[in-house]
Amino acid sequence: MSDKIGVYVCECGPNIADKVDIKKILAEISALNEPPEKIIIAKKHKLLCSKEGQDFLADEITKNELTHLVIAACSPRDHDITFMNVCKRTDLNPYLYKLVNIREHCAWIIPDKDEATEKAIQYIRAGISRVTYQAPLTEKELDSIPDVLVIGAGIAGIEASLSLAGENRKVYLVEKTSSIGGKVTKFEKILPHQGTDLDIIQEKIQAVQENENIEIFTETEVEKAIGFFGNFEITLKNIHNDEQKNEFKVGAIVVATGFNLFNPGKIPRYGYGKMEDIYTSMEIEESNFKTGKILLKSGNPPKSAALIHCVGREEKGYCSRVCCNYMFKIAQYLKEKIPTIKITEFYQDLCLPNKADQKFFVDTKNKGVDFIRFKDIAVKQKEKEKFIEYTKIDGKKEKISAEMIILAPAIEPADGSKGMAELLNISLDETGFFQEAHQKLNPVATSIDGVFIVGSAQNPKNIPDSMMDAQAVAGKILTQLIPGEKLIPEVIISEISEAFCTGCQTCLSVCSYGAIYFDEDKNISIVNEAICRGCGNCVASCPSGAAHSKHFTSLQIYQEVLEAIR
Amino acid sequence: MNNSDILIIGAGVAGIEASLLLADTGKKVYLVEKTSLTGGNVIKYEDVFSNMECSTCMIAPKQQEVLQSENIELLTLSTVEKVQGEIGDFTVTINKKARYVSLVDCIGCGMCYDPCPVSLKNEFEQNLSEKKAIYVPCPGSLPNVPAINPKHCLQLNGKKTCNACVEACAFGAINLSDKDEKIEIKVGAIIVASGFDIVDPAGFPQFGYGKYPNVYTAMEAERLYASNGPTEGEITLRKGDAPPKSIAIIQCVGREQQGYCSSVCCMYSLKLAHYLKHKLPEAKIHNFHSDWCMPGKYYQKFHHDVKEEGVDFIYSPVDKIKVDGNDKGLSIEYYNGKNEKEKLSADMVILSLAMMQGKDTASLSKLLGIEQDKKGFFMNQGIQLGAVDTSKPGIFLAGCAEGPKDIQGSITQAEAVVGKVMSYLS
Amino acid sequence: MNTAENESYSPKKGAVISIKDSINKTIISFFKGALEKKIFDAVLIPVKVPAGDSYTWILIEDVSLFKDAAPIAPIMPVQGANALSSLTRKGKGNLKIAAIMRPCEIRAAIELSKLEQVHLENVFLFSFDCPGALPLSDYVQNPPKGEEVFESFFTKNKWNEESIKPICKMCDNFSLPNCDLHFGILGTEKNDLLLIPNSIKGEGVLNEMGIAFKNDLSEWKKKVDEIKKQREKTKKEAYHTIQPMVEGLDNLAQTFAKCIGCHNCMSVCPICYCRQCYFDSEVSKFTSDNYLLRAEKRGGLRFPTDIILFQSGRMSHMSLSCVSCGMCEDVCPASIPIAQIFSFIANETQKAFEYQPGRNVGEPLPLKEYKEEELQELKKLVNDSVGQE
Amino acid sequence: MKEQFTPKIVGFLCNWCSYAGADLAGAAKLEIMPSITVIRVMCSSRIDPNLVLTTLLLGADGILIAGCHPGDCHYDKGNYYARRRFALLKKVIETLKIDPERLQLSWVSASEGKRYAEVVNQFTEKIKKLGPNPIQNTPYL
Repeated sequence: MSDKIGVYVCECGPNIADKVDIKKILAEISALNEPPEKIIIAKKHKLLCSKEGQDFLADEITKNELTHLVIAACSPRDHDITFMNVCKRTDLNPYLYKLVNIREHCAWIIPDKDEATEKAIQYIRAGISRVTYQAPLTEKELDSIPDVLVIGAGIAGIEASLSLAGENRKVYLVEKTSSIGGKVTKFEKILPHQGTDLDIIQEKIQAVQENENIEIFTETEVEKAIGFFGNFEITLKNIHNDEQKNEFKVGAIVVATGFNLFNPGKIPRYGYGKMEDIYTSMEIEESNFKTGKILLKSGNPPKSAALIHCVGREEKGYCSRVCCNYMFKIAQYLKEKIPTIKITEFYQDLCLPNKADQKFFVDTKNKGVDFIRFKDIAVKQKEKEKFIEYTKIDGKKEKISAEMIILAPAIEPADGSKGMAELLNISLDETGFFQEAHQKLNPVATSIDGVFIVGSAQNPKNIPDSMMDAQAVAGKILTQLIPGEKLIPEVIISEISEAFCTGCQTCLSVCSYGAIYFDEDKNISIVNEAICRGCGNCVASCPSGAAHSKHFTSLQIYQEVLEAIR
Repeated sequence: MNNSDILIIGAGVAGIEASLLLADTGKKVYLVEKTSLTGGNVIKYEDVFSNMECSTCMIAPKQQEVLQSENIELLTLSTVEKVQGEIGDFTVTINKKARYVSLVDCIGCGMCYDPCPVSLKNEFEQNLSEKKAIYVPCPGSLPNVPAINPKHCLQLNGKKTCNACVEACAFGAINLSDKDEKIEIKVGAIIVASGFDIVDPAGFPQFGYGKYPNVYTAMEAERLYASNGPTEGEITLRKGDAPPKSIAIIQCVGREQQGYCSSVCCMYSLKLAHYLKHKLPEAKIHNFHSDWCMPGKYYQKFHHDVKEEGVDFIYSPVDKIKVDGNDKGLSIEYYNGKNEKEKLSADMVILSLAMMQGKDTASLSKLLGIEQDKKGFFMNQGIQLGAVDTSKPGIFLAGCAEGPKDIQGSITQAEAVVGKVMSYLS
Repeated sequence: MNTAENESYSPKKGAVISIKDSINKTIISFFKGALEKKIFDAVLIPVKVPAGDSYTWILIEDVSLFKDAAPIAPIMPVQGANALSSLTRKGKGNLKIAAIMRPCEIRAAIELSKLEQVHLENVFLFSFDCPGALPLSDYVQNPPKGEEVFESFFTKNKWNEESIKPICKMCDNFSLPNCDLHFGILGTEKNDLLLIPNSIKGEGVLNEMGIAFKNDLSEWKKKVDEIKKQREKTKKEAYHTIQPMVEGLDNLAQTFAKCIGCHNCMSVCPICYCRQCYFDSEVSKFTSDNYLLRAEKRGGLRFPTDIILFQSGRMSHMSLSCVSCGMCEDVCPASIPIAQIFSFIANETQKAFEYQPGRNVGEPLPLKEYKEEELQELKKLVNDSVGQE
Repeated sequence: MKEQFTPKIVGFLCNWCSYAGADLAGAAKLEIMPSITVIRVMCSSRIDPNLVLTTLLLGADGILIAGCHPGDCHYDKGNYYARRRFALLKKVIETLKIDPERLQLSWVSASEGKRYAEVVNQFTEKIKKLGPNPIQNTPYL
């Protein structure tokens, strides 16, 4: 069959018409007509993107039975989709059309009309050459499973489970410990209100247990997770019994594995583990929660307490964000229980990112808590007495004694994060937390579509922010994974030729999305169409040319090159 | 009957994110924006902290998607005027101001700008450059369609008969008899993503803003650096021919008065310092700070890197800093860590001002029937009900309308709102 | 995991065995012993072909086949890495294999393992102080003469730099590659053969064989360094000769004018592991109209076309991993000093990426990774002329 | 006549940043020399050495690859790989001394219309000084 190529030049009002000689363009392009193999129809129109222009094009395509369409007009960033939609109204496959940008690349930037005209002709010739090498492409549809696996039953995992289950999604909630609720259940009061919000947490824990859509697996870990967004195959394993396994399929995975506390014993100058009555914030929370009391080892209430912030901040290389606030909370616990106690908080910077935080700080200060900004700090002991030796911001060295010392250790990624990352093929960043898909625009997603991260698994977070993350993940999953609806992956993607692939796996190592997998049996790499985004990095990495970019094949690009240097 | 259409107020990054996610599910979204363009404040930045990614490159694809989405009806130059009803059944009246340029017919070629005889200050550019009465705020604005300022257009304000732009337009896209419209829509839920404003530097005369031309707000500095900004990225002074040789950045301006930390200023101040070091490697850059608020896991490293670049960090309480000036330059009086008074001269001073609620928050809260908190932002319901819920069911919050936050926080909140809306409307 | 990954291993002492009959025979009896002790299941080793006029790789399980084996063969008709790739490409398998190869072959095998074409997990790599190989074309013309010449390297204990391949003359990487066990020939007492362990795995083999470590390696190192210095000098001189042959389009065109386009160089190259070369594929072929247009512009067009494209393309594809084994030059029917040319190019590209092919299994291929902040040298190459990065 | 020489430059531009930057230059009506022919690709990492070498050896006077600034890649890290591949290719061409100046990699963001114009115009000037690609006169290639 012969090619019948329609070439339509848009005047774009005066934008193109005044700057290039359209008549000359049409004449030269028409001269490329080589019937019967290549029939070229060249016409102009005053504004192809207008409704009337679109109708004109659709009519031309049908009337002339065009096999290919070239439009010489504006940037594809403006109207590629417009003209693809015109093609979709006709029988012409939208990937057999090419938009040539003679406005931004000729008319608007080349003042000399003859030069601009020549350039436009060159671009259009390239477009004609290329379009005949283009191949029809079609959208595919993939079945998806709306169910979700949530890993970690702390507050973020619980909130995510509830949000999803509330929308009739089946949720598998996996927890490696024997109970659900996470660390939050050990707090007496919750920031920022210092209120009775604990009840809310307890209600949520209960709601999770009662929800018919949520299946809870405690003392369980994920053994295997293979697949892609909409279709992951999961195997769970009981921690105490290797034989006890569960297998099921989900469409998405939410990682809510929480955090650990930095061990202050790693920094000897804090005396933790060596001197009596030095506690981490979590230890104070727990004992306060259990006994309702904060006492020295001697059984007496402390007369003085020093609260030291930023323990491990420098070592970890980041600020843990929540410590300032919870240290104020602990100071308030102490003041409530022991009104006469003298409290000094040693801090480096006050990190008060939420709008209510500063007031909480002022309230704490007004309750008689001293705040000292330090440069250096160490805990010393002389006989039975403990001292805080510190250098102030002005360089002065001072010391005070304290009966009880409470440390705010940095928040660390949870144990097993590395293993989890490997299991799910997602990355950890330089701080060891899970790396988000995009720091700004996609913070709850990961580089693997369908695998999400929430709460302190991503970044140290307080409870409201962790819950917000969980709701955000619900927002993403509920809008992207809809029961009964198919997933439509990208059309412009890579493919790897089985005949040419040597199995060197270079493409696997450069793919940002884990979209290529290695088929051990065939000994070749294969692109997962559901995941590939079509950047073409694998194509350039493949020395043998086994990988191709659909719609951006080397042959197609060469056609443009050849005309460019004709 | 439950209506599942959604109204989103504000086409900044939070509004855009929520619109796109909801539109993806086939829901109809009305995206109401009071300015003539989408992108909010984010598009004003050259780069975003701390990865220093080009802001336009990051956000423009999303803006394009909004324009191309069949399910999103973008109403620019529009404000909400009346809201009646309740969750699942709101009736909203929108005041859509005349743009005078058709979003359908205009192709964005810009032929109409030059002929316009009126020049006025460009607020988008922080008044650092001028625009015509028919304008797009900056190159690359989306939608790439100008609007006419009826107060200044000679024809529209009746000062003179002028038809210059209409004549210049080859597409018949300009219609000077365009009228403001009242549009009534019915929606099931409303998302308020109306953003923030910056406190007025005039409230802090000690820093000399407005008195000394070379005192800038951080947003002005941001636009000075922007490659699509008023100087195409050249750091020039309002007064003086040479680029500044020494620059002082003063953080926490307005923190005490507002009663909260805006959580992003440390980072954007560091970003500004990094920008300036980059463009003016020889310039001395001093950063006056108090507490470093760096709640993101990558932020402290950025702080460290900027320090390594040679930026001079000075710990100094902001309430004791004063800026004086004369013809030769500016002088900053401050107290150092030892509480000793010191002086430092600079060619340029940049004020990192606190964020505050959007100027229309009070009026919006009234007509939506939702509460403001003590700081003036819209009040959320805390963790009992959620940080995206307002005091009124069916009306939700996203982004800086709820409180100061960075882009990441705004996006997360927008996604969380979508989750809530999906469940409320099902 | 292969012990060649053991980066920190550096040999301090070697074992010594007495040479009986010849070095080759001594190495063979070592392998025989190891096979009998079931330390390995098979040995991949060069064996003289029945006609006696060449060598080939045989995977020996039956010890009687060692009769014609020559661990250190005078020629290198097939790159050992290619043999190893054929054997292990589809997986490590369950056999424990010993392979004895020249250092350049080991390096190629390590490169191929990074490209998943060789699986070293169950392979014990043996190497030796390589005196170089005779040019294939010289040898096949008179095999007995070749044998005699090569034999004299060992009997007279003097390597003959004249008769070996040009690429071998300039090889300064002839000893102790990243193998498990290395046979030291240089700097030893007349009848001694050194066994130098180069990994925990190699050390284990010696222990299993019950051979004690007693040589401090100082004499061996001294001799290696001495030859190395000589070779470095030769290499520098060779580069000096090669440089003008490839610098500038005219010289390059002239050098490759006699290329017959057979692509032998690519077929025998161990690093050219592609199933089909990109430059032989349809994508790199053009229409007759295009060729005609090119001929019109240039006044003429040579066929086969795109010889320089092929060679420069290969340089960009494989020069980072080029081990300078010289296979390409050995098989070039047009006698283009292709191996020396590639060595010259590879020297530059490898320097730019601070990469040495075959140095270590754990060292990633430069094009499989990146750094956000790259080396200054790279920045210079990127040469972003306007403004900042 | 040397003044009349308009170099034939092939510009491979990534869709998300550099192509957008070029659009912005167009919208701002910045004057750009008619030397460049732009070829849009999704990411600078799509450009493989074969493509560049072929383009050069077919006779392009200059080749410009433009992508997002490091760290800004729409596909996360494509431009880092592009940079490495380019550096390698450039090193080969440099060693062969076949006018390495004819190859350039530049970062142009979506907001850098002016920079795009500068990059193209400066590159064009550079190529003008170099003259036409001598490959065009050599049948023996």
